[in-house]
Amino acid sequence: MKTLFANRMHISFAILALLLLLFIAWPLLRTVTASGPALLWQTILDEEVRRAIGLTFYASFIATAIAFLCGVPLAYLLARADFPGRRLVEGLVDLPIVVPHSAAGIALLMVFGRQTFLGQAFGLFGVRFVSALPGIVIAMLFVSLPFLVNAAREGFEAVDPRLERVSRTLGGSPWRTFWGVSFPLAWRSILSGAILMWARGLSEFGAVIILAYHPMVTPVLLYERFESFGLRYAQPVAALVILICLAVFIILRLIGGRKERAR
Amino acid sequence: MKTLFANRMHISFAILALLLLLFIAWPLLRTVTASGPALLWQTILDEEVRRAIGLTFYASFIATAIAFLCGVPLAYLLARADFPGRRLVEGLVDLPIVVPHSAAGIALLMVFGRQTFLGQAFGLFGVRFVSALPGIVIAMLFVSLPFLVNAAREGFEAVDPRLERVSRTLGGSPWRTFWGVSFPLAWRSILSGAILMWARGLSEFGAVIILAYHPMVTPVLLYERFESFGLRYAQPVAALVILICLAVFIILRLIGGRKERAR
Amino acid sequence: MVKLPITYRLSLIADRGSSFVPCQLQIRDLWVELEGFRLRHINLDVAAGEYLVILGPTGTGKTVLLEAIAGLHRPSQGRILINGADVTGLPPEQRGIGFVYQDYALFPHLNAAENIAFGLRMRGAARRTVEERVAAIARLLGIEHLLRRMPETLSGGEAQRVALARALVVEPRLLLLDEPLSALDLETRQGLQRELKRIHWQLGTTAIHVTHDFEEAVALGDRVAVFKEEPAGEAGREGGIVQVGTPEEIFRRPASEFVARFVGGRNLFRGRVVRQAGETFVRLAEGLGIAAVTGLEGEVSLLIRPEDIVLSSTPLLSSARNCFRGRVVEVADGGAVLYVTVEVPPRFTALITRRSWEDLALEQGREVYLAFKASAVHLF
Amino acid sequence: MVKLPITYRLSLIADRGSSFVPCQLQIRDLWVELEGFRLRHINLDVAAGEYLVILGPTGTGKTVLLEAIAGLHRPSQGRILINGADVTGLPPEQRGIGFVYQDYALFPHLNAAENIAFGLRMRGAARRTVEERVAAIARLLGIEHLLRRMPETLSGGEAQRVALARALVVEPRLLLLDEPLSALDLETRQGLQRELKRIHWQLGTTAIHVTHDFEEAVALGDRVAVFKEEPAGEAGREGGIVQVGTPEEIFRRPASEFVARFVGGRNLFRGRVVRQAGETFVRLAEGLGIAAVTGLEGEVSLLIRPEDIVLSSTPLLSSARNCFRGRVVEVADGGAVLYVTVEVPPRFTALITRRSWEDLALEQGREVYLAFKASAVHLF
Repeated sequence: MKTLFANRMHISFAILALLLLLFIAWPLLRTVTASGPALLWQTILDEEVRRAIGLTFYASFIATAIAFLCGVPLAYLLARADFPGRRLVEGLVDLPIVVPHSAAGIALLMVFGRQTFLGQAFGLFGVRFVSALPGIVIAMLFVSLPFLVNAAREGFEAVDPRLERVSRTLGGSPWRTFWGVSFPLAWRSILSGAILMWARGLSEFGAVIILAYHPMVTPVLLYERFESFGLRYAQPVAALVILICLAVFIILRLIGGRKERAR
Repeated sequence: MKTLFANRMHISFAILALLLLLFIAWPLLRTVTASGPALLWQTILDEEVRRAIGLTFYASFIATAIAFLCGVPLAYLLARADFPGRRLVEGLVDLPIVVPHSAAGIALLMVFGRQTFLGQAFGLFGVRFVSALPGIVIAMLFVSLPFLVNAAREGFEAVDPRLERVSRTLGGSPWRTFWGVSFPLAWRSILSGAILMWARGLSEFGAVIILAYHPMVTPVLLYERFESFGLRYAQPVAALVILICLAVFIILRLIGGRKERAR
Repeated sequence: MVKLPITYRLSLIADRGSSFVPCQLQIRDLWVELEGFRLRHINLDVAAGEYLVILGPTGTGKTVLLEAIAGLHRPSQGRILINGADVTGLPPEQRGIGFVYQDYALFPHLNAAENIAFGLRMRGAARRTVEERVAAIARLLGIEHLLRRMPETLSGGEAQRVALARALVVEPRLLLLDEPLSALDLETRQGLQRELKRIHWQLGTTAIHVTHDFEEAVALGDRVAVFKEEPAGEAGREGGIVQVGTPEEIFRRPASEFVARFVGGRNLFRGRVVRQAGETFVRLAEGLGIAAVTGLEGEVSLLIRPEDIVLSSTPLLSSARNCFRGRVVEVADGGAVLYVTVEVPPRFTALITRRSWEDLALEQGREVYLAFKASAVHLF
Repeated sequence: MVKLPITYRLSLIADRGSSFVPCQLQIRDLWVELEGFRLRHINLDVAAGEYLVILGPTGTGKTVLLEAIAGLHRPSQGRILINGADVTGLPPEQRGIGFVYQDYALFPHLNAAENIAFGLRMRGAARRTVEERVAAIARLLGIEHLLRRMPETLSGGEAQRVALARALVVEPRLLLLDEPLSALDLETRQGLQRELKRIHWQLGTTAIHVTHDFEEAVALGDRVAVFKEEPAGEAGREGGIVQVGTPEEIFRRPASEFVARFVGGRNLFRGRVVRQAGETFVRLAEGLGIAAVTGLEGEVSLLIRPEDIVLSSTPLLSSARNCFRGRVVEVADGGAVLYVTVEVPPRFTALITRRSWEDLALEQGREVYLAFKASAVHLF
C-alpha cells in the first residue's frame, strides 16, 4: 500500500502526476541548460544584469526589513490579542495574494504617485516612489508581506501562551517577555517567513513594472530584454534568475523543514 | 492579556501593525472608491474589458481543470505513497512560487515556443501557444498549480489511512476506495485549493505577458491601458479587477474557513 | 460462556445453517520489512473457527502482523495461506477478511447504516439485500437504534459495535481485531468482550484478536500467541511470535522469562462450575470448591489476584466467602511486601505486608488460613 | 507532617529567619468575564502562611480564578487585595506571585538552571546572586543534578520540581499552584505532595493550590474552597465558590448536595499518632486505636475506603490488622452492593456484596466485626 506502484490506480495516478511534474521541470531545466556555463558567466559579467540583481536583492531586503518591523508585531497581535474585526484584519493580510499584481501596482500608484498627497508629502523629504528604489520596495512589500506575517503568526500561535504568563508572573514586563520568550520561540518560523518573503520579493514583476520600470529589477530586465531583443537574449538572464531562486529555495527548505513549506 | 490594549507593548505593536494594514488597505480602497459607480458601470460595458475578463476567467478555469486532473493524483501520491525522490518532487511542486513569473514565462516559451519540438508537435494539431489561449492557460497553470496540489495534499494527509485500509478489506478496489473514501473526505480542501488556484490564475501577469500579450487577459489589459493611456484609464479597470478578486476571496474564506487560509 | 472444542462448535454452527464459512489460516516464514520496523519470521496456524489472541506489550508490531494478513502490507518473504490457497499476492479486497481497528476507523462522512453497508455496496449488492443484511447484523449487535447516527455522535462502545457490524456484514472468512477493546472504559470493555464471545459462538468465524491485556487474552482466546518486540540495530525494531499455546499452557509453561513476566498473573486455575442450593462454586481438579459470582457454566478458568487474598492464623467467617487452610511453602520478597505461596492444594499466592507477616508469625511450613471474596474470583 | 496552626508555623518561620514574607490575600466581589466562561462573585480570604486548596471537578474555572489572582485576567468587577493593598489594576509582573501550571510550562529554549534563573534575570539580579539562589533552591528541591538538562529531557516529576523552583526562587508573596500534581503518575504524585508539604512548612509561603482530587485537598489544605461550574445560558458556563472550610468541615457538613457528592469519600477521621512497642496506632477521639503505616506524627486525618473493609460475624485474626466489633446502624442500597454503616464508635461504612450480606445474615442492629488492613488506612 505504501509503495508507488502498489496497484494499478497508483500507476495511473503516477502517470498523471508525472505529466504535471514534467510540465514544471522541463521548462526550467531547458532554460537553465540551454546556455552553457560560458554564456552564463558572460551574463554575470554583464554590468546591467549585475546591477539589476544587486538592486533586486537590496530592494527586497529593505521590503523584508520593513515587513519585519511592522509585520512581526502584527503577527503577534493576531496570534495573541482578541479584538473586534480580527477576522477582517486576517483577511486584509491575505488580500495581496489574490489581488492581481498589476492592479496592486496601479493601486499603489494611486496613493504614492507623484500627484498624490502621500507622494508629495514624501517628496518634501526627497523620497520619490515612481521610477525609484522606494517604489520598488513598496511594490515588493505589498505583494509579499503576507508570507512573513502569516509565517510569524503561525510561529507565535505555536508558542504556549502560558509560557508568556509564567514569564509575567516571574516579573517580566510585556517587552521582556516578548524578547525573552515569545520571539525566541517563534524565531524559526519568523526567519523562514522572512526568507520566503525575500525570495517572493525577488521575483516580483507585475507591481514593480507599473511603479518603477526604471531602475530595473531582474524580472523587469528579463522582460525588457525579451521585448527588445527576443528570447535568445532573455534566456541566459532567465537561467541565472532561476538558479538564484533555486538556491534561495533550497536554503529555505533546509531551514524551515517540511512544516514551513511555501504554499 | 487577551485584549488589544492590554499593555503598552500591545499598544506599540498595534500602532506598527496599523501602519502595515493601512499600507495594504488604503491603496486598494483608494482605487476602488476613486471611480464612482457610473464609471465602473461604464467600464463593465466596455467590450474590450468584458472580453478580457471573460478570457481570464475561462483560461484560469481550464488551467484549474488540468491541474485538478493531474494535480489531485499527484497530491494523493505525495500524501500516501513512499518513493525515492519524494522530497525532490515536493520541492518541485513548490518551485513555481519562487521562480519569478517573467522567468517562468521565458522558460515556458523555451519549451512551448513556435520553434520548439513541443510547439511544433502541438502545431500539427492546430494548437498554438504563443499569443493564444493555450499559452495563457499554461502560464496560469505553471504559476498557480502549487496552490491546488498543496491544498489537496494536505486534505489527503488529513484522511486517516486506516479508513482506506478498512475500505480495502471490505472489498473496495483501490479506485472505489479512492472515490468512496479518500476523495470525499479530502473534498473541502481540494475545493478550496481549486478556488485559490483559480483566483491566483486570474491575477497572473508576468508569465502570461511573455507568452501571450494578445489575446489580453485582465492584468495585461490593465498594464496596457496604463502604458498607453495613463493611470486615469487604468484605474477603473483596476477597481473592477480588485472587486472581483475580493468577491472570490470572500467566497474562498467562507468555504475554507480559517485553516485553509491562503499564504 | 464456556470454551467448547472448536470442532464441536463448528458442527453446531453447521447445524444452525450459518452462512459464514470459517477458514483456516497458515502463515509460513513470513517477514515484513517496514521503515523502522521488521516483522521477523512468523509461523502461525489458525484452525477454522478458532479464536486466536495475539498478546504482547503495546507497540506497532501486532498491528503490522494483522495488516500483513489482511494484505495491507506486502511481505518481503514468506507465504500466507487461507484454506490452503496461497493469498500472499492477493490484494486486500479479494481476501475476504474483516478488520476492526482499536479506534473504530468509521467513515466520518457516512452514518452508521451507511458505514455498515459500505462493504456490501463495494461488492455491488442489490439495495434490498443491503438493507436486509444491515438490519440483520444490527439486530445481532443490538445497534438498530444507532443506524441513523453519524460516527462522531457515537460513544466508544457504540462506535466499536458499528465497526464490528461493518466487518461482519460481509461475512468475512477471517475476522481480524486490532485491540478492539483497548480504547473503551472498563465497563464497556467487559460488555463488548462478552459480546465478542457470543458473536464468535453464534457465527463461528475464525478470529484473530490482538491485545496487550492478559486477562482479555485468557477470556477470549482458544489459543494465545505471545508477541515480542525488541530493538534490532539499524532496522529499528523487530517483532515476532515467541510462544503459541492455550492460555493455560502459556501461563503454566512460559517459554521464556519475557513470557513469564508478561503473563505474570498468579493464581490461575481450571475448574468446573457447580451450582448447589443456589450457591455457585467452581470445583477445581484438586477438589477444592471456590465460591464465585458468575453466569458461566461448565469448564472455566479462574484467576485470583494475590492482593485480594487475606492470610490469617485462625479460620475466618467474614464477607470474604472463600476460606481455606493451607501450608506456607514459599515466601518471595517483593520489597515492602511479600509473596506468600500457600499449598492448599492447589497453590495460592497471596500478597501481604512485611508487618502482617511478622504479626502472623508466619514461616515456611506453618499452617495458615487464606480468605478471599467471591467477587475477587475472575472467571472466564 | 502535622498541620500546625498557622500562627505557630509563622512564628517558627520567623525564628528560622526565612526571607519569604507570606502575605494575606482578600478577594472581594470578584467577577471575571471571558468568552464562554464567567467567574461569578468570588469572595475569598486567605490568611498569611495559609495553604488553601481550591477543589472542584475538572474544568477551566479554577485556572481562571488563579490567573485572575495573578493578574493574567482583568476582572470585570471586584477587587483583589494583598496585605490590604488593592492590586486589582497591577500588572502580573508587579504582584510578586508565583505560578505553577499543571503541565509545568517550562521554557523549552532554556535549560533547567536558566528556567529557574528566569525570574531573577527579569528582576535584573546580579550574576553572582542568580547563581547562588538557583543553587540554593535547587538544593531545597533536590534537583541539583538536573540543572544542565533541557526541559524536554525531564520526566514529569522532575519538570514539576523545576517549575516549582522557578516559581519559588523569586520569593513570591503568594504561590499559586494549578493542579500541579495532576499530570504525574501516582507514585511521583505522592512524592511531590510530600515535597509540597515540606516546602510549605519550611518556607511558609501563602499558597493556593487547585485540584480536582479530594484526597489531595485533604492532604495539603489548611482550608478547602469548593468550586462549582455550571451552564449559565448565553454566557456559556460560570463558576464560583460554593463552600469554604477546613477539610473536615467540608466533609462533615457539606453545604450542598453538590459538595457532599463531590467529597463523597467516607470513613474520614481525625486522630493522633501513637507509637507503642514498635507499633504505630492512630488514637481516634472516640478512643479507638487504628493500626496504620505512617511516618507522620501528632494530629492526623485518616481515610479508609469502604471497599477495603471486610465484615464478618466472628472476630478475625488475619493479616487485616484492624478488627473492631460494632453494630449495624444503617444499610444503603448501591445496586449489586450495599453500604453498611457500623457504629463502633465512630461509624464506619463498609461496601459489601448483596450475597455476603445474606451469608452474614446481617440486619440493622446486629452485632458485626469489621476488619481492614493497616495498609488500607490513608493518613495525612
